[in-house]
Amino acid sequence: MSEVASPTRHRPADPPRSGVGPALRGPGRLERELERIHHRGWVFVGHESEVAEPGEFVTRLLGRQPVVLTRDEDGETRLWSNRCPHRGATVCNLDRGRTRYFRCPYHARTFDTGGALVALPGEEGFGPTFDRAEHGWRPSPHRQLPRVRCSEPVAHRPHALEHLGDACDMIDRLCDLSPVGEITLRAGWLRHRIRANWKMAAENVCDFYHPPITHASSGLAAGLPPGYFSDAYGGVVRDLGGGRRGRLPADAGQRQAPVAGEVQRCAPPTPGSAGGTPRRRRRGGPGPGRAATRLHLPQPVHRRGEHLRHPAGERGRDDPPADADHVGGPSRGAAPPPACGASKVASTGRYGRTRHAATWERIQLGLRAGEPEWVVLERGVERDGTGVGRALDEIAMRGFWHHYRSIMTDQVPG
Amino acid sequence: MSEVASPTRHRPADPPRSGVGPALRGPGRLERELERIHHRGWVFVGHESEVAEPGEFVTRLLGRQPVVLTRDEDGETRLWSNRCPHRGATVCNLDRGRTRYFRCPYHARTFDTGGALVALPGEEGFGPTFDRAEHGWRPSPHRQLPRVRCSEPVAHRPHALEHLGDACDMIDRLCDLSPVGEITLRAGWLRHRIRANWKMAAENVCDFYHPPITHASSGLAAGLPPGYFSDAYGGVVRDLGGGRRGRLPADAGQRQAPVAGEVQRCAPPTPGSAGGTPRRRRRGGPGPGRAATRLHLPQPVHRRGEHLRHPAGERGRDDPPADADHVGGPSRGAAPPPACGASKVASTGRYGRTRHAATWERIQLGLRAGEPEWVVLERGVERDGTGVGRALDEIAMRGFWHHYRSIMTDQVPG
Amino acid sequence: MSEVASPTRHRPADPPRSGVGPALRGPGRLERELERIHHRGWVFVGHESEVAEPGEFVTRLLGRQPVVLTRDEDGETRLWSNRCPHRGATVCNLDRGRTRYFRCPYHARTFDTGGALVALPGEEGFGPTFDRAEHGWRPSPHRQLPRVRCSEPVAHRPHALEHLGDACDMIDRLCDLSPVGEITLRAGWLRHRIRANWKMAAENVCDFYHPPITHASSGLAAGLPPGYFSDAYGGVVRDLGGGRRGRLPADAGQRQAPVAGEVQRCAPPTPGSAGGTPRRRRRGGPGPGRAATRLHLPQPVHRRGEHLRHPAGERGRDDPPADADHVGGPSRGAAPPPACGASKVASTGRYGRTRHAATWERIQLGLRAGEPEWVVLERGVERDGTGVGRALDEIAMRGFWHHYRSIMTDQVPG
Amino acid sequence: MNHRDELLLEQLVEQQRVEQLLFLEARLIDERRFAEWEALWVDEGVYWVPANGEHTDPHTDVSLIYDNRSRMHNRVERYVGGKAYSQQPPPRTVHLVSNVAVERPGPVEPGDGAAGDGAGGAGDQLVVHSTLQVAESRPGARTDWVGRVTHHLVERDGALRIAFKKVVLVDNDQELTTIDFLL
Amino acid sequence: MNHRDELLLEQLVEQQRVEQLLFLEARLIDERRFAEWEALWVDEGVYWVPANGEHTDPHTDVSLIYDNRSRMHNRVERYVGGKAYSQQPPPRTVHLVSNVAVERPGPVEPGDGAAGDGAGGAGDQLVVHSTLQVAESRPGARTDWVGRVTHHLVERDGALRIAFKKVVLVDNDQELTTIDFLL
Amino acid sequence: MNHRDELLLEQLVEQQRVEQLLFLEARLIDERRFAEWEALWVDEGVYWVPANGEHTDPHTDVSLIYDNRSRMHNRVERYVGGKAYSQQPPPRTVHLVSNVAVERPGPVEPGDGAAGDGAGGAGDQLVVHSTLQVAESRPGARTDWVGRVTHHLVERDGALRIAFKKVVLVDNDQELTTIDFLL
Ligand code: FES
Ligand code: FES
Ligand code: FES
Ligand SMILES: [Fe+3]
Ligand SMILES: [Fe+3]
Ligand SMILES: [Fe+3]
Repeated sequence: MSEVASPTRHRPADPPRSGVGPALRGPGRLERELERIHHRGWVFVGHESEVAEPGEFVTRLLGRQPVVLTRDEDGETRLWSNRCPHRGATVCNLDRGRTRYFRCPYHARTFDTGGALVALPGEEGFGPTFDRAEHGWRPSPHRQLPRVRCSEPVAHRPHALEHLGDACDMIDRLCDLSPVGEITLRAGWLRHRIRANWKMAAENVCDFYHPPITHASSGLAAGLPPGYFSDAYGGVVRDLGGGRRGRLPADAGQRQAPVAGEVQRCAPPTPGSAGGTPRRRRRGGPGPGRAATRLHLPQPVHRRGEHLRHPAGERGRDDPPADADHVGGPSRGAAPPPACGASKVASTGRYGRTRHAATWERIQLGLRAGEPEWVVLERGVERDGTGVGRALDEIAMRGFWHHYRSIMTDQVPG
Repeated sequence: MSEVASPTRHRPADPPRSGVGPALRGPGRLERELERIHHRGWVFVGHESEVAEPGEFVTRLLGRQPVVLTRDEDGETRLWSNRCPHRGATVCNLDRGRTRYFRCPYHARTFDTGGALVALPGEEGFGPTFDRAEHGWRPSPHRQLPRVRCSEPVAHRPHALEHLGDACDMIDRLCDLSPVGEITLRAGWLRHRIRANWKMAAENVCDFYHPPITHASSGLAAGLPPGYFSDAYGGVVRDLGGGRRGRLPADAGQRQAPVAGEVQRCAPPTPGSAGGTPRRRRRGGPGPGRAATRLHLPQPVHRRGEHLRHPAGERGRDDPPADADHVGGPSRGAAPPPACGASKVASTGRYGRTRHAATWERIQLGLRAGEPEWVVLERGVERDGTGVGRALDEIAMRGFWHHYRSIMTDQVPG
Repeated sequence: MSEVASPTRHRPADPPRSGVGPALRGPGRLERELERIHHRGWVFVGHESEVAEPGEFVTRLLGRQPVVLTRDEDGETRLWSNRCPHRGATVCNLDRGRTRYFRCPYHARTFDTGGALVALPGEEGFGPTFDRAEHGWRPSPHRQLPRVRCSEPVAHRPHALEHLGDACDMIDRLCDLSPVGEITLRAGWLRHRIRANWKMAAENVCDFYHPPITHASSGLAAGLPPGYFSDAYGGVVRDLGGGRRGRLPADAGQRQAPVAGEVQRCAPPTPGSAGGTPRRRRRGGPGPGRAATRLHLPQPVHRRGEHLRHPAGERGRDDPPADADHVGGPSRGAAPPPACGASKVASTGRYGRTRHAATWERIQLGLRAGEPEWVVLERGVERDGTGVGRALDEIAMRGFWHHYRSIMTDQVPG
Repeated sequence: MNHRDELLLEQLVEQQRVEQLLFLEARLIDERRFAEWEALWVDEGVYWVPANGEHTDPHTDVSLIYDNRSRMHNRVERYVGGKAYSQQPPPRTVHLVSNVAVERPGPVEPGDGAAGDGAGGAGDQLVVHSTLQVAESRPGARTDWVGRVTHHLVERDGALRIAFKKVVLVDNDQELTTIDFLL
Repeated sequence: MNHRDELLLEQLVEQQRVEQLLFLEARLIDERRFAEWEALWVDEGVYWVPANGEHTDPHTDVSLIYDNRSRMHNRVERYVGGKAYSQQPPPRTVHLVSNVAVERPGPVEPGDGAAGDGAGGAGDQLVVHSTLQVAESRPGARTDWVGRVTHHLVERDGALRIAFKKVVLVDNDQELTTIDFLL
Repeated sequence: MNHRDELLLEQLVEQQRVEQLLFLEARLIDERRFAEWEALWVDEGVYWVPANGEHTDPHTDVSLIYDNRSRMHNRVERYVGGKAYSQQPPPRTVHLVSNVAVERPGPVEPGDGAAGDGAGGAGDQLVVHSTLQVAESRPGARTDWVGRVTHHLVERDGALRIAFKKVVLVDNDQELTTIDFLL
């Protein structure tokens, strides 16, 4: 079986068997995924608040392509291929910082934030026809950062918005939580190494059958009512097509703030609450802490033997002016994340990360058995025709693999 | 040279050149070995004494297939694929233990020792036709554990016994050493990581040309007479066909106990013998210690670059009621191991492990040279026609590679 | 693009684009390089002074082929395949030493320094026709060490000298620096692990565009005048064809000693110079220390995932009788290295190593981007027709890739 | 024994108390005696494992761990609970403590976590620097975690207790595997 | 200096003796001075490296090492002998000892190897806990072994000597490469 | 307290001074306070990291590092300079020091670096043995370097200062990644 079987979404009598096993291994698969998804598709690269001032920069890796996100002197965000146009070295080798010029460490070609070649050694030796303008820093292929609410790699803006689909609405809701209508993401990132295929992380955020189990204790700790994740509580999961899914908890309408589906509360540490110094109290307050949101960006990076090691970038944020009281009360005051579609970005809390990593590594071990290749994802398959599943239905997982197969077999662009 | 050349066994004028080099590397070879030998052939999975009581379990890895060996409520040993039938996670993640239920850590599907699905979340959502009986734990493909003396993965019992061949007799001899006619293997396993191809360990136990060198010091320490391993001492090595070999030391008939060929003495630690406390003396006695037997199970697991890393399971045992005096005197009191045929299981002592690992790693380095591909295994080739070689003859190594080639070229089933 | 494009060397209007990216990765490339370059071409294996006395030996790895360089009882240097002709183990497992016999650790076959099989266990069992002379140690395939000034792997001496080309002259110059007309290399080697393709190290020594940057601080520390590496200072770089290049600093003619091009000063540690004890002063003297030369031998060894890890052997030497005053004064007293042609051997100092390694690893990261595949190496392309470039011209880098492509596409033998 | 040595001698006794406390803490973690570990802390204790370098502010930058006592309690509850209901071995650890140095009175040094986290060395606190290695073993993976540690210790009821602990991992700005144990 | 501190002071002297013995033992192993290492042991010494966890019985479960003095002697003989006859470099090691804690009188703690192995801490024995890292280098492979160690030390002829040593490797239940050196 | 213990007590004070000096040295390196690190050295100090085993001569065999003070200064200048002009993160390190043992008077032992390097332990020098681990982190790579260290310390102006330091890495005969930090 050389390709991933599509779940048969509308024939409940035929249990959907998704060929997940082969999708996790096999020669050449990662290369094709990199080409079709990570190098060609829309991938979140950074938020413009990360480079708020001219000259600020962050470096990222998109699949195998190193990039520099920076803001030029005119205040525009720019994305450069972090590959020297001369001999190919990575020009900028810091995670983030601020600079006026980027100087390649090999032969010292120097570029400004706008990508212009502003200095090079022995320029006279290149002859009279040498034109600096032809030797500037290359923009990262087909990616730019427009000023959408949540910064996003966009080549043709309509296309990107189409790609985001209903997620745009969620991004709007997130930003509306802020009095100034904008959010910032300057708190830094956590980077994880998980010894499992990168798609485990992506598929997991389409899996609403696991929260009652994996997240039971953190749900209780967060004050959620028992049974919160169950069908009976009344939430729904939607397959929005194109790899997107939505989830609406039953109590979504009862909250002060417009809380979107996949938001999980992840209270930041609140040492002050137990009796800190006045100074801490002033800064953090005695409450349960301010809300935080985290992005989760699974990416394949290295291949070692059988496994794909992928660093899932996870970023925390204190939404800037809003404090916990403002956004929704002590037990569930959360701001929606800029969930950027196509099952490549999802929100998740820190607690869950620990358990998820262990689970994904176990799936990697289990599916290496090879026999059988498929797994059974059948809950609620009889409801697939409506596009809306019950809280625990596996409708979104089926949608995930359906979309994955479409991309890998060229039925749709990534 | 894409395949392993067979040693020319009956033409002594033509030096047998075994193409060992290519058998240790090359793209796709490991995959084919896993398929034909480790996933399709008979592989020792555990001894039934390891799961003596209902609910006891051990987990193992057969090639790439994780399995759980357990004993059900009715007292039968069962072998389950440790791959959740739902989404593929490994269900049981402990080396051994005792339990009534196995609960998958991802979505909490729960199975009993008999494999029945006894609990799952949100069962009602699967529709009225959902039948737990169709969603139980899967038995490990084509493997079960009958109550042969030495537990063995067996699909069709006659076939398994045929596979074991003369080794059955050795297992009988081993068990006969025990007053109760049975042995137990509950002392735990030692697991080794050796940076060499897994076949180095398998071939080594067919190599009787090396003991006078590698085992000289431990042989002397064990009180063996000088020259014990030499031709002159009078032992023989047999190529029994089908990858099996037998070895009979010259003094086999002179012993009290029926000692089979490949048994090596491996005295367990005897701190008491040098003057321990009364309590220790009571438990271990002042003698050279009780006999122990060790199984050696080479298995390929991971591939990193050129090398195959394989954990060779090695298990020690104190045969239960027999003490050293009973089984054969101070210098050679050993119990035969349950050698389970097909050059995949062999006995070896702990002393030897250290030196063997170093040697196999050196062979891996030497054979990477690539030129020439073959090695010369010619000692006693003129005696191959009889099937019986002298003590140092390489007849069994030739038989090993002959059988390996048969399996890999489909001439015989693994 | 499946092969490396040749730089278009004579059409300055057409910027030369060298397909460096694909040359650093792709399935099977390393295997072909090993076959064509490291196993079939001329590779430096050791200097005969390393085995000055009969029985002295050093072990090396040429690509994947382990070898032993030793000196036999008649005083001749010999090169043996360090792969036992019996079962393939590496016979000698020390870096260096002195011995009369090499005894294989597996079955104790024993060879003398001349390769003769002088002992084996159970010889009588091999039958009456067994002839030790047919079972000796194998010479390393097509490699021997003649007594050229700089020891070199040579099969047909003319060919080897042809391969070295003008480098022979440089070796002569080096040796002429010694009062006795010979040098010794007995100070040991430093071995580096660099996470980059092995060709990064080889190409780098053809790159004279980087010294003003990478070596600026060490140049100043060594007392070189500012601008020493620049075009204006007047040096030239030559593409000598066949992968060889020459460099002549502007001040080459003004020195006492005949200093060849690629020599870099690398002062050895001089603790005495700052006021050591009388004893130290006697040994090392208060001056800037004696000159040292280092060979740099890039070699691929292991493959892990994307990267090639290669240990670049780097060897330091105190040229035996010459002291610093003799060879050229405090600021530039250096002895040329035995640079052995074909861009596989080059001199470099220790200071530079640190920065080079970091740079090569950055190139590896940058070129993984994949787009574009080529890099632009165009400086001085309009001067290529003359074969002589200015100090900073990239002529030798273009020559390097041109030669590499010739070897890999069978236009010339390695 | 001169005066300087006498001062050193007093420091020796203090050094011994501090070292043995740190060794005890290490041992309690390795033996999974979490209740006893919690008892080493004062109620207002703060346990901080920053991410992304040495100079971050836990209030504005993400941290790997930033716990008050109640969150510490929840954390170890999870460790114990996770073990109970499923066949999942907890990671095994060995904590190796070295370079224990008690900071002597003098100008407060920046960068010790004293500023910005509200746990700055008040007069009765001992500020202790040490280095830590945690050898972690889980099925199929051995990892060595290394970092520099700052403890603030206070005397309570005749015993030293922990008021603040900051662990700066040497690679806290890199991809890390899961930390589901106490550092 | 108050009474508690005086007691601590006595412990300091003892601590110093114990630490220096453990450091000496480490150094003798690293320098392959095996005869001197053996001389640190009492005749009835027991050297135990269990496998498969912390709670095994050397009489019923397999161990990685479980030696009396005679087996210890054979072991080091092999190390020296293996070096002599062939061109095989022995592994190089560095033993790093830390967290040295002398167990003070009080109820005997379980799990220290005191029970079941006949070497239980009689009245005149010092029970010492420490942590150990062994950095091992062999051609092409660097391995770090880490474990927790319990020594039982006795006074003989005015010097501390080793009566019992147990090394629990953090990964003793996992696949291990060859141990052909002293831990 | 008997006479032997009193001697030990004096050694304790010395041990404490020595340990704290070594810990300080480690900390200064880890915090990249290179000027302060240099100030720990006497002017004629020698810093030696041999290659290829333990028994080499720095005058006839290659070394990884063999610096006098002026070369030490150049070295740390490079570390600081390299950071300044380009976007290149310096490696982060944690130095873990253990097994600190002051060599007591007695016959000079061979192989301590006392012979052959001109820095042999004159009468007023303390010869100190220790073990060192350096955890190094750079983007994408964590490396643990382990070795045995010998310091020669001298009293200058009432403080201990470093006259000689030799670091024998356990794998100094193997392929090594770049050492662009102080060991
Ligand atoms: S590679 Fe960047 S300047 Fe040459
Ligand atoms: S994977 Fe086991 S219950 Fe879902
Ligand atoms: S492999 Fe060398 S003697 Fe057999
Ligand atoms: Fe989740
Ligand atoms: Fe053997
Ligand atoms: Fe250079």
